[in-house]
Amino acid sequence: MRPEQIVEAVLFSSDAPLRAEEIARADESLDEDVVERAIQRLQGEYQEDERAFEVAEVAEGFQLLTRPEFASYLERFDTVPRPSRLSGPALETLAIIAYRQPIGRMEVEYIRGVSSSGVIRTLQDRGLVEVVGRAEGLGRPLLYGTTPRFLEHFGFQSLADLPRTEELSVVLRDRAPLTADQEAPVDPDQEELNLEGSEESDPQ
Amino acid sequence: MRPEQIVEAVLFSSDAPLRAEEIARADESLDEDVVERAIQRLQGEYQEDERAFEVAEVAEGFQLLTRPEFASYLERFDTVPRPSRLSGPALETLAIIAYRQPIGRMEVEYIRGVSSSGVIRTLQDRGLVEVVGRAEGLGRPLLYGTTPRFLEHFGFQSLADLPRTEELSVVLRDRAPLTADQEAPVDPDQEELNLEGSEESDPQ
Amino acid sequence: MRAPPGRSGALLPSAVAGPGRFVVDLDRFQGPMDLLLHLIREQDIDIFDIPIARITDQFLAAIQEIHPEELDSAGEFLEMAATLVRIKAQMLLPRPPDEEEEDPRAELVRRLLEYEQIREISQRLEAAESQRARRFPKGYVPPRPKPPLEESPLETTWEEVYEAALGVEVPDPKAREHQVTRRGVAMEEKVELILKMLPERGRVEFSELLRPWKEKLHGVMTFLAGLELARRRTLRLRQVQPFSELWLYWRGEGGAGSTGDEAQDRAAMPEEEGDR
Repeated sequence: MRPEQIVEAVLFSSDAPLRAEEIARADESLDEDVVERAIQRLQGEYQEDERAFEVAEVAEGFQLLTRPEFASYLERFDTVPRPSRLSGPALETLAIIAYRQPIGRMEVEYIRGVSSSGVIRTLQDRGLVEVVGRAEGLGRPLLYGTTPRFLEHFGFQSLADLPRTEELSVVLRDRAPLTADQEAPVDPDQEELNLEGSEESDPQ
Repeated sequence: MRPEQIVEAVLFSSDAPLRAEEIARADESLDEDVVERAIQRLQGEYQEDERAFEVAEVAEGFQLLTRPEFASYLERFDTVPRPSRLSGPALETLAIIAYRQPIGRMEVEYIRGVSSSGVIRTLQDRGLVEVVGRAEGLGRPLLYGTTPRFLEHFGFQSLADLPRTEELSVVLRDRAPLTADQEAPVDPDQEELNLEGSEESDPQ
Repeated sequence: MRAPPGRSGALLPSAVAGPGRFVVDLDRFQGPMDLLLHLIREQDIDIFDIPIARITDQFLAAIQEIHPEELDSAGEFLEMAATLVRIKAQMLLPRPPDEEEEDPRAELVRRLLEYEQIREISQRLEAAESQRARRFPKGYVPPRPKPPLEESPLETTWEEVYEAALGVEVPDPKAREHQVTRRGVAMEEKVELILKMLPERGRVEFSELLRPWKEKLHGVMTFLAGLELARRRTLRLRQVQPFSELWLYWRGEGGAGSTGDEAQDRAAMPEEEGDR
């Protein structure tokens, strides 16, 4: 391998700028001088061949970057949003918020058993979830609910259309209270009773 | 700007494969054909100039990748992100989903003999597998299939690049459950005969 | 760390600990199919004519090694054991004279071959993966303005959300208790702490409240608790000058007792149902 090729490979695949002596570690055949001469030759080749990229020298070392005059193409290219999908944690969090809204972050975390502020933020950024109010009481925590975009995306007329079949855990089906001292309701009658207490406002 | 330059700039500033029509969005002067011709010319230039990278055809798109012979130089660099490898169970589950898609969780579990919902979820989170529909019948179970990201991970251009079942040392009979008139062969020669009938579906 | 599939044949010297008895390290198997295939391939058994009694015995012997705490995966091994025992019993029954009857082993053979094929495919996939890993993509991609997430089309279907919903279970309060207290309820704890110390002492230094803890979060939560209690007029915050010590002064009465109870109630559970 020629030094230029090794240097090019390293600069190409590195995710941070590298100083000449760092690049030299790639191979015994390299030292700082050899690397710097190789970079100069690469610079020359790129210019001569009218490549769209160049070796840029930044504070921390060398880096391959597209030349500034291509920025406009890349920006345009980027404005086409690429379709994406929700991760497993996001799906779970969205399901909990959809079924138990309005719901605070701490309750989501209690049900999931893991910290969830990042996931909730993502769902907010995606416009699927929004702050719908504040709970009474200490610290008046924010309450989250689903957005009209949520209904639209999943093709529901209203939240009443969310399927509430027996397959669902009572946590989602019935908004059973989650206190530590109360057992999760097993008996349907008891569930009924518990529900009486939670007169949460209709989230619509 | 020449089309090659624009295409190069776009490929250079993407960390994932791009299809020709995606690249064409960068400028009005481009369309799919122009992009593909430009890629061919770039290919030729990189080869002639002995660049350390090439335009690879991956996941039905194009991506700049270093040539394999530089791997040993790059593997030791902290700043070069190492590709992540899948676990044994993940590979096994992916193999089943890739060849039998669309396939439900229960069928995956029957083939593997172990519960697989966690592995499938992980594969989904990594974007290697996605829900592609629902089966008919009881409970309408979800069906899974592979994603473009799956092709990308293994460097396949399309599902046609998967090893063909005929090339495998283990050959299967038709997947239809054995009927009473098909006796399990005892004699190895007879096995051959029965295997003739194997209509193993092509993984398309 | 990763166990490449299909290594069983090569990597597992199945030491014979007695006549016909295999000692098998179960951790190395991905499941009952893997183990069964190993037993068959290791002994060069014709897969189409499995000596079911012998294999069943060996399988049962192998799974006796399963630790009770691994009961999760044990279930899968036991299920296979049950299948083997059932086939063994069927083999003992006199075959009906009409030859149409299927060999009891047929379905098992089909499954084993299918599994073996999948294992071979996953080896091929692994090879492809390591080939691919020798080629590196562009390392640094300059950040460019991303369109807002909200505008990017979402491919997620309701089926996926619902599937996630089906996975949600009633949380076990015992399992959750310590996590919840450690994380979010810290502020309620601080309220309790303040209400415990303040009435009898009249005033207390902020730093004293923090003394037992090092993490920043305790400071934040104690401060928030102080603000909340000040808002409720339970106490007064006083600081002589910026960056000097912060003092908390008891304002007397002010329903301290009831607040205390309330705080205690809430500490047991997350906010949402707090106002029932």
